[in-house]
Amino acid sequence: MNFGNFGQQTQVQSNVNMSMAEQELEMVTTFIVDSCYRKCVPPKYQDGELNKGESVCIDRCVAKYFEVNMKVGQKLTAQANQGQLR
Amino acid sequence: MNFGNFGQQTQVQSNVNMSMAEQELEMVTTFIVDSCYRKCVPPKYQDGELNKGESVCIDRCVAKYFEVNMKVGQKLTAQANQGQLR
Amino acid sequence: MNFGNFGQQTQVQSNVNMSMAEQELEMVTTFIVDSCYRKCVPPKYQDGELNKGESVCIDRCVAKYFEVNMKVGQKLTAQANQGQLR
Amino acid sequence: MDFSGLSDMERSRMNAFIEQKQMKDFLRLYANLVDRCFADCVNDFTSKALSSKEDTCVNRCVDKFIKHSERVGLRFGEQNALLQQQQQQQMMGSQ
Amino acid sequence: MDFSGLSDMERSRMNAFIEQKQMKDFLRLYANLVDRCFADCVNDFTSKALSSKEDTCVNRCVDKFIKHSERVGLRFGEQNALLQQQQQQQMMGSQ
Amino acid sequence: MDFSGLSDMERSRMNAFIEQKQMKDFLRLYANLVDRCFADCVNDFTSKALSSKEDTCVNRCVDKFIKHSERVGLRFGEQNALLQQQQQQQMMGSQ
Repeated sequence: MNFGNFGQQTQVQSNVNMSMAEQELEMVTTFIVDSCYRKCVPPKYQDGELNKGESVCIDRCVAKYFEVNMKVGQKLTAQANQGQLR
Repeated sequence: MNFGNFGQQTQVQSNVNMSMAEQELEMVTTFIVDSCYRKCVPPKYQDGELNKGESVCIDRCVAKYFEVNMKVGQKLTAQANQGQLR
Repeated sequence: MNFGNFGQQTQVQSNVNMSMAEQELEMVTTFIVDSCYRKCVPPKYQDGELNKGESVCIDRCVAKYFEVNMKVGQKLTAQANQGQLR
Repeated sequence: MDFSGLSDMERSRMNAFIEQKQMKDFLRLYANLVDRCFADCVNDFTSKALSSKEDTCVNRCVDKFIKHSERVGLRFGEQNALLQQQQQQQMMGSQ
Repeated sequence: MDFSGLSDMERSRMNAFIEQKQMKDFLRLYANLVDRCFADCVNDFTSKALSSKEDTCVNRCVDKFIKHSERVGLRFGEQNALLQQQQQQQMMGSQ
Repeated sequence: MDFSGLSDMERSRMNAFIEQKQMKDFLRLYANLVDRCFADCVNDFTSKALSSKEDTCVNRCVDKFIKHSERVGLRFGEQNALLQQQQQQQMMGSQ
């Protein structure tokens, strides 16, 4: 997950950097799986396979989630640099 | 967050007291933000500002959440003192 | 919670075994309480008691949750043994 | 929770863990209780104080949720005891 | 958060904890922000790139959620200060 | 996950962390799987044993959710590799 170089710009120590990366990974992993399942896989279980439509939807969902994550990171970094956010 | 003096009455050690306060803070912080957002801010994003109605709703929501939290704490304490709760 | 002897078969060390059991307990405790409350107790609070219907529903809900948990554990173990799951 | 694969030392560590857990569980119960009863009972934000109707609802919700949690814990323990019994019988049978 | 039962050493530990917490809180805010704004704004999966409509929605959602979080923090602090004041007056009264 | 700002030692710590993480991830997957498939498939509480219909539903749900999780992990890795590539090109360009 990219923080828009948030870490470097605010000069946090490397171990905080680690911990940030670790936690980010954990939260995003759970959130993206749950979110895209809800968006793309309807809870009618005709069989145990992902069909074509579901598979394509998941691919796009991950790409869009990734894009939103980047955007939010850049936005928060920009606001932090302007001192608007504590 | 007030425990209705739960800590003192049950004579738990100070470090458990600490850990309780820490965890309480963490859970309440996340829960109250999420809960009041759901109650007060409809997911139609006409702009990026909190309007008057939303702002007033948030203030009252926090006050009410705080009151419920107090009540529940006092209720649990009362039950614990009566030995109804393990 | 039973892992279908998952721990023994994959020869993980006992401390990992501990940590698995600990985490499993924590997650299942929260999930099963929330899940069966949603399934069995409608949010109309006529009084503070569990009525007969709710009580019976909760008992069956726990039994079924337990059964699903076993099934999923056995299924994951079977897939892990076939090397289908990393 | 199936502890049949654990040694004695592990069992005692597990017991210590379970006691520590109880405080954690209490806090989780507390936070979840507040959140759920707030969600179910408080929906009027024309005032900043709880109405008597909301207050009654919160009281009943707390009572119900605690009784529910206790019942789930009880039944879960029974299911678990039953499971361990079955596994021991299976182990006897296979010897 | 009522810290009135804590000693000075506990208070300083608590302050250190709060600073560490701020980074954690930032990360939780970040992850929750992404998840909520994705849930509220992105519902079209006929393309793999965000539409300009979705992009605008995400921007507004982020702005709103941050302002919301800050307002909640502010009000929560006020409620807490008020509570501590009341408790101190009670303690004075009972002496 | 962008690890480009991390030193070698941090990278190796991160790798150890990722292995430990895999067990945690397995447990989280397991618990989430049970909770989701229970929520989606079990809605009849006139009996305490799973019906064959519920059993079939749970089996399919587990299969689907695992395939889904694997696909998400794959795509997420690809997006991340792409991002790192772009960042390296940017760094090259700015030198």
